[in-house]
Amino acid sequence: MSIKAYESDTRPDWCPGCGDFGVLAAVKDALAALNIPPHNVVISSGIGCSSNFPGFIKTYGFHGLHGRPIPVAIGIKDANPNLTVLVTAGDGDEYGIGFNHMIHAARRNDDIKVIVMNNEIYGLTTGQLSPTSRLKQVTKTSPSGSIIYPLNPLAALIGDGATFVARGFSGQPKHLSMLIQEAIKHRGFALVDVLSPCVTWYDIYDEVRKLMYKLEDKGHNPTDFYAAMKAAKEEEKLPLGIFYRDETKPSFQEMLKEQIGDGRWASKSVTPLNSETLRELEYEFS
Amino acid sequence: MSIKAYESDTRPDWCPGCGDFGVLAAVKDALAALNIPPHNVVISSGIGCSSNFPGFIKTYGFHGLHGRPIPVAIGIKDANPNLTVLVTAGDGDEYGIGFNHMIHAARRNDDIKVIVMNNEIYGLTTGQLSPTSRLKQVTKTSPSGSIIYPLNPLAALIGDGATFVARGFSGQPKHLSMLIQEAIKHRGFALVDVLSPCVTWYDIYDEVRKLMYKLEDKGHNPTDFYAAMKAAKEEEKLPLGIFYRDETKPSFQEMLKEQIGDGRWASKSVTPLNSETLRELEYEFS
Amino acid sequence: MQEVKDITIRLGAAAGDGIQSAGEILAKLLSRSGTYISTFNGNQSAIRGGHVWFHVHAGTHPVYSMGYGVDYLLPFTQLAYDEHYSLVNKGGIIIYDPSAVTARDLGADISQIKSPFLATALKYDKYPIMKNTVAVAEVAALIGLGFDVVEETITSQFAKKPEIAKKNVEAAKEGYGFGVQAGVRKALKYSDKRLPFLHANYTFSIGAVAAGCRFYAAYPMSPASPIVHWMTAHAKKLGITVFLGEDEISVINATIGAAHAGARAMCATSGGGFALMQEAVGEAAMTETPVVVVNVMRTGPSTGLPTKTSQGDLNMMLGISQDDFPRAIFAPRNAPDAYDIAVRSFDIAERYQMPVMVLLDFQIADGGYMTIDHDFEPVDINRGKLLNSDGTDKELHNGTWFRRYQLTPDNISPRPLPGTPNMMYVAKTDEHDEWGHDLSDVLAGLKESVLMREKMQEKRMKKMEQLKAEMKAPELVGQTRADLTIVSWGSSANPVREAMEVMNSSGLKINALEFSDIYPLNTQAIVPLLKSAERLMIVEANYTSQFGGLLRKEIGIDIKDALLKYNGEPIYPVEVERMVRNIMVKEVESHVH
Amino acid sequence: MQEVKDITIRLGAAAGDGIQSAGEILAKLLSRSGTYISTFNGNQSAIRGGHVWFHVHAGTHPVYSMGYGVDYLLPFTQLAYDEHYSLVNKGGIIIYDPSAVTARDLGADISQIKSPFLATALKYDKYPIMKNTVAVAEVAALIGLGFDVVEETITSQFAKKPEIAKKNVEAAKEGYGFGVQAGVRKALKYSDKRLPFLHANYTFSIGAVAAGCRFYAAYPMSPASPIVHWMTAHAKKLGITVFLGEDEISVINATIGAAHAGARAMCATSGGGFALMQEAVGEAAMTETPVVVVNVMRTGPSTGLPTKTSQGDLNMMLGISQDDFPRAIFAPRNAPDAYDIAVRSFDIAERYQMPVMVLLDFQIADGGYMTIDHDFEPVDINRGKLLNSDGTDKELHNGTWFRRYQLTPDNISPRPLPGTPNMMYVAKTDEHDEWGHDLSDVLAGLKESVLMREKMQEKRMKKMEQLKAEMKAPELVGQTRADLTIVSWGSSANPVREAMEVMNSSGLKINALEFSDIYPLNTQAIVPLLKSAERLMIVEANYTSQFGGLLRKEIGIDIKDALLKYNGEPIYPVEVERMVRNIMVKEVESHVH
Ligand SMILES: Cc1ncc(C[n+]2csc(CCOP(=O)(O)OP(=O)(O)O)c2C)c(N)n1
Ligand SMILES: Cc1ncc(C[n+]2csc(CCOP(=O)(O)OP(=O)(O)O)c2C)c(N)n1
Ligand code: SF4
Ligand code: SF4
Ligand SMILES: [Mg+2]
Ligand SMILES: [Mg+2]
Repeated sequence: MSIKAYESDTRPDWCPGCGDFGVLAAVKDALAALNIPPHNVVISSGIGCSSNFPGFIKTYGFHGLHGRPIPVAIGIKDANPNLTVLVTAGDGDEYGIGFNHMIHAARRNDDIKVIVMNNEIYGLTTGQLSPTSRLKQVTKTSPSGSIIYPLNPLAALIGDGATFVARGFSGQPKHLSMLIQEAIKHRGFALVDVLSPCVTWYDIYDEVRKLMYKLEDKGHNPTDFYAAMKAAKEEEKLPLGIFYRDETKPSFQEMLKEQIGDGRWASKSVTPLNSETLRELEYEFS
Repeated sequence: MSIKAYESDTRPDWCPGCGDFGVLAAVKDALAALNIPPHNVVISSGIGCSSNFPGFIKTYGFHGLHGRPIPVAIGIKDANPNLTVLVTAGDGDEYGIGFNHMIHAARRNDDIKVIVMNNEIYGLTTGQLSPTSRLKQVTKTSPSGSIIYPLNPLAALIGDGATFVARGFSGQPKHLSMLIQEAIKHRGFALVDVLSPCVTWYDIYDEVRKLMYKLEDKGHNPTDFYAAMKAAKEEEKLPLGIFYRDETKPSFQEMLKEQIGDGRWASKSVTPLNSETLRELEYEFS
Repeated sequence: MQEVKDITIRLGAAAGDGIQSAGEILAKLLSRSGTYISTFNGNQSAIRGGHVWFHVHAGTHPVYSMGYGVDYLLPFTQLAYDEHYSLVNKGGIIIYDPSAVTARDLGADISQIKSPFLATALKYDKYPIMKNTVAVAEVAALIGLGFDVVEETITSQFAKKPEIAKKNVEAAKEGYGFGVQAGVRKALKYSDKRLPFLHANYTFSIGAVAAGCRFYAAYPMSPASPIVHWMTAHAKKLGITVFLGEDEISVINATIGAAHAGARAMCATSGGGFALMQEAVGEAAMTETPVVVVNVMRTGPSTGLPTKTSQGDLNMMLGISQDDFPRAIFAPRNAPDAYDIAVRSFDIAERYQMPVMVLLDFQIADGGYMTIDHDFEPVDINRGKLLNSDGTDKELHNGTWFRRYQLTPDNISPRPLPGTPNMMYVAKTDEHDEWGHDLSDVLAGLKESVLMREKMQEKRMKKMEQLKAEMKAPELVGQTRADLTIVSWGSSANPVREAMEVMNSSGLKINALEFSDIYPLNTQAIVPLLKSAERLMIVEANYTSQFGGLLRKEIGIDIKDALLKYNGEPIYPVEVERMVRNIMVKEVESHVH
Repeated sequence: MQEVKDITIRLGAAAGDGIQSAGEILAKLLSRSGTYISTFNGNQSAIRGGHVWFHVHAGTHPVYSMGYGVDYLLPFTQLAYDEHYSLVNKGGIIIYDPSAVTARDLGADISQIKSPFLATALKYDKYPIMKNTVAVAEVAALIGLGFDVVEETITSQFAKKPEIAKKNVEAAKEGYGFGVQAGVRKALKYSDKRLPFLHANYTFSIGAVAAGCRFYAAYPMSPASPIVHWMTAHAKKLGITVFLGEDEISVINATIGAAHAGARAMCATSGGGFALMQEAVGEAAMTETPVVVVNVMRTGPSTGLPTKTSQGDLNMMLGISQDDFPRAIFAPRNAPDAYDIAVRSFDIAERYQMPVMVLLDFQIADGGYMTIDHDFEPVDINRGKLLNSDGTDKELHNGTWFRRYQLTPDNISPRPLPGTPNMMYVAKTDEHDEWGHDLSDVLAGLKESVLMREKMQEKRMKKMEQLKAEMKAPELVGQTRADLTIVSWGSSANPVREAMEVMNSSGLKINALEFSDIYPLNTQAIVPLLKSAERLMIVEANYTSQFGGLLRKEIGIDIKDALLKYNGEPIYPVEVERMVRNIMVKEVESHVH
């Protein structure tokens, strides 16, 4: 599939230099590489600069509420598991207001792929503290420096039992595309945290460039839980790559299929009941 | 302080044998041991059998909404840090609908102590799947066995950066009292997960008794993050005790005090502004 | 023996004593004997202890509500005796076990029969639970049922545990004997017709699945939980996907996601959970995603009385979420009604591409069964402007996007499903143009965008005008011309109907307007009905007369005489009657002076 | 030069071009010259690009709204020119840089001045941003301001960066020169009085802190974010505790917690965030915890148009959460009003122990400054029945618990704070008795509990009756007797007032009723005002006339002539005038025929 197949008529409204451009490129690249036709992809997003993602790429999309793209994505996937369902949203959206949905989607191992454009700030609302903002960071809501410790979403998710946790950088779209491809191929829930700097309110490009390294270059074993945790907790340097991966656990949708039977997906079976079944159901109580 | 000081006139409405009785005894014991006068304690709870806790003990209380006792507790503590603020609630309340509040309270290191009566079921609503219910567990909402993996709240919280994580058992109220005392003495956020069996919908007394052991008996070092994580991930046996403890991080309220100054707590400074300050504020924009 | 047209039976005990299943056995006995029933479950938000009761009203004709008073009272505890004896009708009977209950002197009008329930039960089992069986069997005898139906019902009840079935049958035999000894009192005419009985949570569930709903999402909340129990119990057989969310927000968003992907999708909760869903109801309206959301009301505000009944959430449904958007609201009156409304809800949601809200309440949903006297019919499914194949219509494509929000004469746009080639679109909660481009963004405030926003808001809101015309007028029950017309909506229709029948048979001329289609109101059809009424009265279960307020606002009619009950207990026919007689007397008085 | 009573200036450019701060400098210039201003910010939900504009209306008398048309237009981009030129008044001026904008032929009534903003700016800096300074200085000259105030304002604006200040002053000098060359056109009478200007988010914040509020909780949401920015900016100085929650649910629950602990506590959000808060508003009402919750409205439904204005959330506030409970709703008309209402809100919340809801909107809050022409006065704080010492009153103790929910003649109960010895109580969202014992539990449904529930619901709801009497009637603006009375609420009062003044000065007889106390309506005071009006018209910014609906419902008055604007743009006085003239003509016509 060519990247052109995903070309939208809408120019992203992101600030020039915004990290999210790199993520857009990487997602297109990944979908093309995996040969997934645009009409079989649904991208669910929340509200934020990053959440404007659907519409900038020609696939199906649901640009919903702040913090709620994950349950929307699960509903889509449950109803029609033939679709590739991505979530693209910001750190505020996914690690703040919507983090509980991620925690529970991860533990259910719902087969959706969550790409978080983590800029450590609320971009669209003009630069307030986000859950990943740092101690002492000066923002519009922390004019004398933040007194709130940041969340470590990767460590929390790994602890929670997520089966695929990775981190990329928008400045490295090829590497990011590889991570997204692996996420899509993964059996179940995947989080790809992407350092995607906000050039307007909190530019961390230089810092990321200085501190980053690739886990795969250091012989990291992503099936090793404790190695993954160690990488997630690393503070001096910034590891990129697949932190953790567990392909042994069936996804929720695999288990669902076993329960209701293949092909009986909710989107395919909008059919009336016959009188016999109706009578049976009615007379259960009698 | 005598335990009698906390005696309520209201008999708990829990089923005979419910684990929550043990938790009630342990909380009273802990408060008495620490000599905290009843009127300096506020207990915030949600909705559930376990959340009926306030009222069964003579302290101040706020019996609020399902899943929201943590933010209520934070508001109380922020407004008046002289109070000892506890949260007592169930696994549904705290690990399900309200888990995001816990994650974020833990990362802020808010100085509240959360005691979760974890019975791996929704008790009050008559026995449905909870976030800690097990794969294959048969409940009212999983009549053919659950196909949802359970949450590991301890591992998630430790990963998230919580500074105190412990687990007790309602059948061991003395040990539990010790854990609660340590939680109260801790500098900041503390989670005490309590295995508190529901004899009506999902009785795990025997299992807990069979599998439990005390971390302190095995030389566990609660300042060792990875040891804590290992204990939290243990599946064969059921460790009880303090999994993780970090006394180096100031609590949010300590930092708040530095920011606004001691004594200027919101509950103590319900005072008008004088005309000079008012004029200043008004003329900032001119 | 006195043959009557209806009887009422009430059981009372502590939670955990099995009173509900005893009540259900009683309901079954009667249903298997060709009578119509309506039941009520007076339970508490506690798992054990306290005091709970179960009420059965049975009749030879359809019964809708609690009936009048209590004909047979079975108090298993002293508290049950003390709480309920005063409701016993003249000629009524109290059957009690003196080992648990001390009776009062209630005069000659009420018989009090002593029966050793406990001692009898303990003869067959070491646990006392079978005392219920003994008592129920005794009542069966007293109301003139044969032992065969008792035996059959008990045997089928414990079909999986024949040992226990056998013990129960034996205990029942003794209890039945006590009844025979005392002699049959008030009895109905029985037959061998077997009528099913369900509550509105179940009939709504069956209706939903009948209409093609195979996606259900829920977070448990009384009194809506029976829906998720029903759905999960039937998931395998009927192929229902059940999403058990971490909270109500995820529940409704997953429902919206499933609907977006093409499922007929629904979720249910009670008021507090619904409060959390509101933002997403606006999302559904804005993205024009068809979902059905059920709110099974209980007594509030806030946590309130989780196991008690109320009709207090109408204002919430009318005011859901920010700014104006289209929605439909229904309030089935009872279990049979709920099936039909479930079916209509899914069609309306898809045909109008908007959220449909349904208000049930404890009284008719979790709290009370009612006989269904007809077989549910298979239904036709109308999915409106849903497109199933990929479009080739040029007008609907701009090369990239499908014209999902096309402005059309009927204000409804074509809707493709994800997965269909060449029909891509993005559903938007931001204001958008026909192609789903944001108007909030770099286009916001530009003249053309302002105009387009106007059109989009009009498109959405004008769907309401069309819908209005197909919303049903209230059902007029009783004679066409009456001295008093009683307005009710949803569950309050039931006690009104029963009271009306009794009053009319005593010579009054009363009829009733029962609303189940709540919003938008079909003004054109309603105004003549209300305006032509001689005199109006309204009955609802809330403090402020919320439906009365809606009528004032939408129709300009102010119904001053209102029976408003807000203590959590069901509305009794006798309360309706009392209020009516009160009004009528005043009427007469004012005519006299 | 023409001396006028008011002038309007509009700047237009792309987001990120600094148009908002240019506009603010202009507003400062005028405010420091003794004139009254009212501004509007036409921005977008995008950080850079697109099109944004800033409008300043200045007058020698108080101005409330956008004024009429545009006297001076500064389009920095072609799009800005194309979007706004048609609004320029006869005799108006467009000043533009031909390197960016190509002008059209607009006839002789409009002057178009070419000025090299960009080239001039680039003389002093490598970035083009100073073109704003050049342009603003040119306008200053054109409206007859002295250069001294320009210099002073620019210098103070860049006080922390003297280098930049200097460059800007120099660039300004050139721009000012262009203006002088073109000659002063329309000008106001200026003085050296310096008037502050603020928007309602700020005045409400100041009012809150003035009234003792030191706890603020928020999750950012446009257009409510300026409140959290103000609070955090002043946290150190004023000792404000700010809770930055993970979502709106935590925000309101922490607010309730803080209030429970004794703080005067508040939170704010916009519609979508408020939708999430609803369950907890019911919690506050049920636990009788005094909180102030602000909803700064924007255009919906759902995400809608985040930077555009609307009054579409009234129905939501009226219907919040499940079942009936007491609440007060206010809608300040503008920035000065918001200070007073903030102060009243906290007193009412505490005196009635209930949630107070405040509706602001983009137009008056984030979107527009207004001159405040009086100093804010220090206030008295009335905390109602708050107890500060430990009680000894036996009636209030049962040995264990304090009688927190005591039934009293005025329906308000004594409230102690946690930390006080011997006053322990548990705040309850379950229905409860006077001591805070659950009625939902093992007591539910017992006769006494049913009665107590009834009393508790009555106690809560009856607080509304008392409150009603102290809610203010709408302010009657203009003459007492008029041919037409225009009803408005909250921000819609402003364009109405301006239009009314203009129309009355042209001979019409119009007055206005401006509502800021919305719910409960003080019916007794309002009915005579509305009933005595010759003819009524209503103006509001939503599709369904939500306030009109409230008046129909509560007062039974149906205002048929409604100016309803729902495209996100502010209501302009000229639109009010157009509608009025339309009505009046019809009136006359119907008198003739
Ligand atoms: C319920 C709700 N609360 C708040 C908002 C306001 N809001 C919009 S975007 C946003 C944060 C965006 O931050 P993030 O998710 O990190 O995205 P970014 O803009 O940084 O890409 C907020 C708070 C909203 N739209 N809805
Ligand atoms: C918003 C909301 N959703 C759902 C409920 C219904 N509800 C009450 S308690 C409960 C679960 C209780 O489970 P848990 O917290 O584990 O407490 P337990 O009863 O087991 O002690 C639920 C779902 C509610 N009260 N409010
Ligand atoms: S504000 Fe930041 S996150 Fe938003 S588009 Fe601009 S650079 Fe990107
Ligand atoms: S139902 Fe379970 S959790 Fe609830 S009181 Fe009974 S034993 Fe305890
Ligand atoms: Mg961000
Ligand atoms: Mg539980």
